[in-house]
Amino acid sequence: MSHLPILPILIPLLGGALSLFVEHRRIGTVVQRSVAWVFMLATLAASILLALRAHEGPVLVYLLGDWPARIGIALMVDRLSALMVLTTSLLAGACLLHACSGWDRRAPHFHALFQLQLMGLNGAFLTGDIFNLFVFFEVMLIASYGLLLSGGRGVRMSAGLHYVAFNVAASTLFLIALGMVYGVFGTLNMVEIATRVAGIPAGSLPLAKATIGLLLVVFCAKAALMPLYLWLPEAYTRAPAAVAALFVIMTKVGIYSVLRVGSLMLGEDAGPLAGYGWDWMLPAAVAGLALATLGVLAASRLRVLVAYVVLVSATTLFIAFGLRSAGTIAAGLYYLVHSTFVAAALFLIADLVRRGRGDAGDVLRAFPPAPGVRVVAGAMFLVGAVSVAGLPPLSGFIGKTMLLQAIPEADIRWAWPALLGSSMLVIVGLTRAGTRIFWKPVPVLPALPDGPRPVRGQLRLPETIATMVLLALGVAMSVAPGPVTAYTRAAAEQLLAPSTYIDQVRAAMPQGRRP
Amino acid sequence: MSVVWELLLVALLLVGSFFVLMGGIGLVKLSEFFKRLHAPTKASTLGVGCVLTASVGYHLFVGSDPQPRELLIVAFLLITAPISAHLMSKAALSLRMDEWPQLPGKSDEDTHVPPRPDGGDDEGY
Amino acid sequence: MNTPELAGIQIFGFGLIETTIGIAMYVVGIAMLLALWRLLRGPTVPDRILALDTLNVTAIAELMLLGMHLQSAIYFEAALIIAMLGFVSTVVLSKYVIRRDIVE
Amino acid sequence: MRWRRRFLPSLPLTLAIIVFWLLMVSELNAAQLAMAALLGLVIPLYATRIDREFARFGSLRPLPKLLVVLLWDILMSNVRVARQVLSREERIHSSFIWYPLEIGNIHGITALACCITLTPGTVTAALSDDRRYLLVHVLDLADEAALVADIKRRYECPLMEIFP
Amino acid sequence: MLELMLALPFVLALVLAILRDAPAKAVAWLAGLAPVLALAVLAWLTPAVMDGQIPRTMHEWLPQAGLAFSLRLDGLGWMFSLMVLGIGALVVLYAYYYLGPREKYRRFFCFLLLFMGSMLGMVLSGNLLLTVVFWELTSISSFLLIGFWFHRDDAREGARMALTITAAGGLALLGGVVLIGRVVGSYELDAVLAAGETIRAHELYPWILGLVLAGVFTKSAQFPVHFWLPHAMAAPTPVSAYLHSATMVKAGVFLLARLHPSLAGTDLFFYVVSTVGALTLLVGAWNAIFQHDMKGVLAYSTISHLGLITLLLGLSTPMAVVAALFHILNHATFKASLFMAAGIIDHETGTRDMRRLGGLRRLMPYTSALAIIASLAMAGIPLLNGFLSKEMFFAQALEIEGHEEMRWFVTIAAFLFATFGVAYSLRFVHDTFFGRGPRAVDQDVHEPPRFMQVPVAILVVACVAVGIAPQWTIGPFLETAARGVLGDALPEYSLAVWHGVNTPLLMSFGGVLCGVLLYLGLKRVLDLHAIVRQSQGRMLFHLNIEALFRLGRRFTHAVANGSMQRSLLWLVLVAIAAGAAPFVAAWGEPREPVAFVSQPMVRLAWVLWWLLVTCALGTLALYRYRLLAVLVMGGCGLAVSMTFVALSAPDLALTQLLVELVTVSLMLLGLHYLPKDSPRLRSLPRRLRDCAVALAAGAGTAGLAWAMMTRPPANAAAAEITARSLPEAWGSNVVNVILVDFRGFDTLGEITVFGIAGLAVHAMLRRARMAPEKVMPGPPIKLPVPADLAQMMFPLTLVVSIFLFLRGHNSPGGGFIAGLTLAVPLLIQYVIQGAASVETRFGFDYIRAIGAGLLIALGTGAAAMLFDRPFLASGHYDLVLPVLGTIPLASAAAFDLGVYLVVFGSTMLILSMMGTLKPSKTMIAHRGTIDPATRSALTGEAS
Amino acid sequence: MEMAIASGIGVLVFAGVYLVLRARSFDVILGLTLLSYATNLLIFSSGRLVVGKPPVLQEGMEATLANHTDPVPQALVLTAIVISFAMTAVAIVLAMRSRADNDSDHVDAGDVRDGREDRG
Ligand code: NA
Ligand code: NA
Repeated sequence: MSHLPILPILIPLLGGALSLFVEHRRIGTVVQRSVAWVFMLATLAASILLALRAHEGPVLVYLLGDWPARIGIALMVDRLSALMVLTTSLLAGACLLHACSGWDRRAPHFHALFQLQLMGLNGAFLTGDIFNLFVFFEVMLIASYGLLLSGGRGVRMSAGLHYVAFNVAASTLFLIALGMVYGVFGTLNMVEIATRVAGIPAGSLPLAKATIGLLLVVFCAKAALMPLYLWLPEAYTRAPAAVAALFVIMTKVGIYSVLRVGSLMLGEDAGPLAGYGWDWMLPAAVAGLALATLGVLAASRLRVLVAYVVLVSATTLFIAFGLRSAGTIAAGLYYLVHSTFVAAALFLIADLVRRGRGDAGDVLRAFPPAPGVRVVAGAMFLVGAVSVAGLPPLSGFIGKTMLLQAIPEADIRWAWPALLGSSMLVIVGLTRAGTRIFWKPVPVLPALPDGPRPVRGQLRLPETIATMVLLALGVAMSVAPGPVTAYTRAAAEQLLAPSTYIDQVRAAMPQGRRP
Repeated sequence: MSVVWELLLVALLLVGSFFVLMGGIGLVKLSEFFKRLHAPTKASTLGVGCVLTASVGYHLFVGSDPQPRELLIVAFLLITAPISAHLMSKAALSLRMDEWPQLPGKSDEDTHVPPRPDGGDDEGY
Repeated sequence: MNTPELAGIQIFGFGLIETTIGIAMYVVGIAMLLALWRLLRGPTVPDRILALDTLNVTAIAELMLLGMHLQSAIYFEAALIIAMLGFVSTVVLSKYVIRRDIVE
Repeated sequence: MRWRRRFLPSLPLTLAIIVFWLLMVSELNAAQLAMAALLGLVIPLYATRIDREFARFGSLRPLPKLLVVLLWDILMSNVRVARQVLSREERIHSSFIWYPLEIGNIHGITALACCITLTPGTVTAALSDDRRYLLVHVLDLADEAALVADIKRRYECPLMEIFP
Repeated sequence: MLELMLALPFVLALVLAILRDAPAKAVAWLAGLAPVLALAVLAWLTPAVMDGQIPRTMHEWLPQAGLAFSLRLDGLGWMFSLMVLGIGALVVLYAYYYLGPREKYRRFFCFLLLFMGSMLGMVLSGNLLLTVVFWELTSISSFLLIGFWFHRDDAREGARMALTITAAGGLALLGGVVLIGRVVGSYELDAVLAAGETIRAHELYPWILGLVLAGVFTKSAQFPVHFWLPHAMAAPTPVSAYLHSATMVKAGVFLLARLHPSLAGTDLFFYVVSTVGALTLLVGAWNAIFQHDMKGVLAYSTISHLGLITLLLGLSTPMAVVAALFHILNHATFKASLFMAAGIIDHETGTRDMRRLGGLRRLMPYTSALAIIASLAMAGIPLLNGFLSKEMFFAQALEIEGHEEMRWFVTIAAFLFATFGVAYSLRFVHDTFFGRGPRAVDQDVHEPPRFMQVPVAILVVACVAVGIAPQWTIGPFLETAARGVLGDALPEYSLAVWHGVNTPLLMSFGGVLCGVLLYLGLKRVLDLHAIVRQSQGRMLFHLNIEALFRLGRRFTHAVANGSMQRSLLWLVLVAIAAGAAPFVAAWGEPREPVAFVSQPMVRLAWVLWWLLVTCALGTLALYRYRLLAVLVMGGCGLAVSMTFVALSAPDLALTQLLVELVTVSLMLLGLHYLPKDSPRLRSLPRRLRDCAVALAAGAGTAGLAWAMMTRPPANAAAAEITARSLPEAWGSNVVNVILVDFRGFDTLGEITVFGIAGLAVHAMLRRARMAPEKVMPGPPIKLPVPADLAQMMFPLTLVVSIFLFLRGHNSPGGGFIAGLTLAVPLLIQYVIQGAASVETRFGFDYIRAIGAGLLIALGTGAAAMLFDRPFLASGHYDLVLPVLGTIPLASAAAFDLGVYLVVFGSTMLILSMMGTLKPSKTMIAHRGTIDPATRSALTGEAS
Repeated sequence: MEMAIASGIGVLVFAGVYLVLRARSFDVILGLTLLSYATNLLIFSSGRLVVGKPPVLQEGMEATLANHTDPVPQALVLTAIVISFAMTAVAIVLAMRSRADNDSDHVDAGDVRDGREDRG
């Protein structure tokens, strides 16, 4: 039998566990990094294979413990899951490369935490059991706490506290919702829930709605949908660069979950629950888009700006998915992948700027980056900004165009102004940031007699390559968007036909047991 | 025979719960910590001991668990309860909640300041 | 296994032993609430520690009574652990009061 | 002797573990006996790392009597405490006394502390640093000297035999 | 071939970007190669285009979105390509001389070629989406070019302004194009051009038109967004010469011409486009008179001429379109030459301020001559090209049919255009080349290098040639271009200098006369040099942008103020809303009676209820005194555990108890480093609000829980699990079987979480030094009596732990509970003996324990894969030994061993890290020691 | 019984939420702990309340839900307890670090928006 679906979870787990054994100073960085890379590349290879397999069409079902899905835990891989896993692996590769320029030595347990974070992310995308989803959410979150806080101090701690407390509260809510799910539906397998949703008696309808509503609230909180996004900017901007870049995918986990739950439990076949909650999601997304865009304008630091850009893309995705047509979802998925890479690259660039400018950090004020940094970072920033603002010819434009094209006639009236207007203002914000950071000359300050010279970091090769890799992924997506869009289109169609998905999963039989 | 057993169990239970209640009442009623300390450490221990013993007998007869495992708990409680009390009074002493007599054989050099729980002599540590 | 039977004495139509267990549960329950009162009331920290300790001990009794009531031995482990942990928590809390630093 | 100390650091402990295990599992068969023996051998090796003196008994002869006395005293003291609890509080004259120790073995002191706390209206509150005095809180103190003598006779002397 | 032509600028731009340390000359040569070679390609294609063929090429890019890389070279595209490449080549030549020795040649030419390529791509594009792509690329590359001297404030501002406005227009255009695609069903230009009727008849037409025009007008600097153009003059002059004469600003009118067949022909189009064009024309021309900067004059003049072109395209008659195209060409030639001339003057004198110039005629005769001729062309003086297209404009203005008021308006506008044009040209010529001067110029002024004049000369020659012999010189080209727009509707027209005396001619002469008079009059009446005109557009833009940023800041700081309390409050509120909404919505609907039998209260339930509720509320009441709150919360934990026991969940109770103890220990460890109590919150409204929110949350959760519990259960899966637990998973403690088998994957994740928690805590505390809040004086305390007891307990607790572990599969217990139970005696040792003593004696490597545990669990799960079963498939084997009997071996036990190790390792790691913190060296000043005499017995703290 | 459990959950949530909305890190942690009690009870009660039928199979007693309570929620609660505990541990340590590094145990300590990290 094929163990492919579980490999993206097990490989990083193994990598993380082994990393703990090579951490000692005597063993040296080379070995640590080698271990990390072996497992990273293996995960990447598994993700690629998985994506190829998933693209063949049928849902891959992996019955853990050889129990039927209704009583055990099953992994279910459709195109969407595989796409998310692949995106994660690609992103993680770049982040690891960036971290290998030095951060991994300063943050205790970095490699273990990184691999386990990867495990959590992949697990969340692959699992077909809603409680198992919670578990992987937690793996991912606690690893992210570790990554955020390891090697940190000062304000990062208080930002971390905010992040941790909010997520713990959200997880508590998740647990309440899960309790309700089990109490109402008597199962935790998402497909089984989907089949029971339609048959829910009228008297229990409000309860079922409340249950799923709470689930959606949790996912929206993780995805930073309005008004539950307030935790995001600080956490992301205080994280070390490689970690912040990896965090970009974390909001996507929330979005993925909304999409999955929406497809299975609130889809066409969900009877009285079909479409429940989506009506609220669109206004929230538009309002969130507006606020995120204003945040881009308001940002006083480059990393805050990028964090808000992440929010802009997340809310844009909610608009795309909220419209629930194959076209918008396909466009949204393309946009999701693109925005992940580009926003991550922008975080890395912001960090480069911050380091390159020494004490000035990434404040949007004139301050000279170290020579070399200005040119390289400036060029990369230009590419990233063009891409993220949705300007041609890069991936953002393609994503946004496909989205504009796919938005149904009836929704154009509000969706277009929202999307185009936000693009416009993001351009304004990015332009200002870029000109201030890379163009504005330094005001001549009176020289301090014995003051400390600003320590300005230099370019480091792995960092630059990592950033370029991410940007190149975005560029590749715009040069040859065909395969990606074909894939996302197929994924969207698969998502909108939950009944085939459900049938395929229910047809999966244990190998060595009675079904 | 079984009537005797049953009556014995009933007695054990009644005595046990009575002592447990005494512990509770003492805890509430007495006026200061060191007095209160007496009630639960003794009464509850004995009370719980009785209940546990009754439980052993009861399960033995009902057949649901014919082993005297509860005795382990009794032994455990009998050993730990005094030590707990010891520690709690130490805590109370450290908060200067009461005056206690001068340690015999020590000089009066610290008459106004009550001695530390261990006599104020650090060498014994 | 052949186990001896209890006599099954009846009082006012109820089993004597059953009734006694019930009464004991109420009595021990009252003791628990008294300890609870002390826990909330204080006034001093050691009083509260003492109350918590007493709560633990009475909880063991209550659990064993419940085990008798339900004729189940499944409560043994819980009682054992409560006994063990009650002691440990008393140690930890007292140490905190004495030194503030529970691990020196 | 050295061999024994190395592989069987504390026989009482080993025995205690075996009994404890068998009581816990509530089964008596070859497998459980083997398991108990295994634990009884292995755990002390590990536990001795705490590096304190392990129980070495002098004579166990006074033990049964001590236990009976103790049980009786526990019962009596409980009745007394119950009475005092139920009576008016003004009649209770509580006080601290320093109890002079003769026993030096720490296990003995611990056991004595247990005994004192479990019995007539007394609670040990502290041990002096030189381990020569126990601070005892007496719920209703009538005669300090009598109390000290009582404790000494009933508990400390037998304990000194058990833990020399 | 088209691909090659288009690729040339991009490829050479890339080459330039890669080249390092190349000399300026080589860079310029390489840059010049692009337009020259591309021109060669264009020349090669020209015969075909002249023949009326349309060379095409098409590559798929994103067929799903209708985006294709399709290029086509029709007449219009040809004309614009010629302009882009021809003037581009001249600009490269000019720029080589213009740029100073210290300038970044490489970057300049790289950007210039990028722009050239984008512009070329736009005019060649055969797919509207591709047009948008190149359109925005011109915006981006022009942004880089305008901001080339980015150290200057005006350059940065001009660049940002240009980008903001043109990119906004680009987004609008994108919208318009997508709408066109919806209406037509294709973005291919051929299809769109053929579908004019459909588009105009469609209900979306006004939207399409509005969005496309928004793009066109912003790009071509039409009123009222014209103001970005003068500010773009902060660019180096070659850039201005290129962007603002022939290319960038022409992109808008190009698109208008391009989509003319599809969009034009309605009243809406006519009115909107002509009105905007006419207004722009007037505003630009009038403002041009009052500029003192040479480039300022040229910029406003450009606005005015762009207005003219727009107006002509708005009039929409075939002849007007021809005139528009003709004027595009003419304007490109004279304006490019004028910009270059202005650049030369700036280069030589160091200023472009006409108030400081004058008399250059004598110092720079050649340049002056060229500039004067070009200016006259700009003014529309006969025998120069500007005159011809202006005449055509007048004729068209007079021939407007059916819209009487528009005819008057346009005619007057045309006349004013001529008048103002003459006036500002006159001022430009007079102030610069005549009179006294140059004033206040301290440079030695002379002619520029010869080759710097060459481009100007070529362009001026073109002006003159076209002006004298239009039919020979420009005729065929214009016709080709016009056919590209009009197709078969090409009108009969004659390009001649002399059409006889007619109204347009009279208007021309009148215009010239009035212009001269106006200039002289203004000069007499006003002190032209003293007038300083602020750009209102700039101010407005500035104000608006600033307002926008302010709005953003205000909103963001008001909403996302970084407050964690607010984050959490929103979470709670949204959750309450989500939970309550369905019930509120279903309020009044008939409820089915719930068939439900309530469970009777357990005997001790009332005690537990009181315990739970009172302790919860007690924690709340005492929360400010943290130690007390922790104590009271212990009661809560006990109540919850006992509830679990009472309700048939012994495993849960054990776990809860153990976790409770460790949590309390952690809290106490933490309290050592945290303030002893919380300050009182003064704001009563805030407290009431929080109280109300908390009440709603509590009531809501209680209601949900109650509603859920009173439904009949749907537990088929649970029944199946219970039934299959023993025969297939060989365990009778079903909860444990679920944990290690049915849902073992959850457990794997759970121990991963637990392990990571240990690692995270270790990472956070490893090097941390912290000052305890308060310390008790004196050395560490030893507790001989409890220590002795703990020592005796230690081995016995180990036995309990092993017991719980081994029995877990069949009775309450299991790896997790056992792991914590193992940690408890060690915790006691830590507390009583101190961390150092324990760790030197045991020397655990807790981190490796976590790793080993994870590996064991993982390995157990993966072992199934060797047998070709899925991960975590369990195995079972009864080992029969001679004396001991049957010993059951289950893979689940191995898995549980992993759990055991991780739990133990992680718990101890956390406790050990928290217990062995070193005091801070620097922060100790903030903290103090507790005077034992002042401790309060009520809280245990210094009072 | 259901009413008792539901009201208990409600009170725990009430106290927990109120504490979670406080401004000091330790109070928030207390609140989260109370909330985790509530969630544990709620998940547990999703298997409905059954007295005296623990899901431990015994000989002679058929393995059905008539004889045993629903085991699944119990397993879920176990996982939930463990995870909440891990989170609490991290939160406590984080509160300590934040207090030590930012000189305040306010949850928004360290002037988060324009922190010293940037002022240099
Ligand atoms: Na278990
Ligand atoms: Na410590």
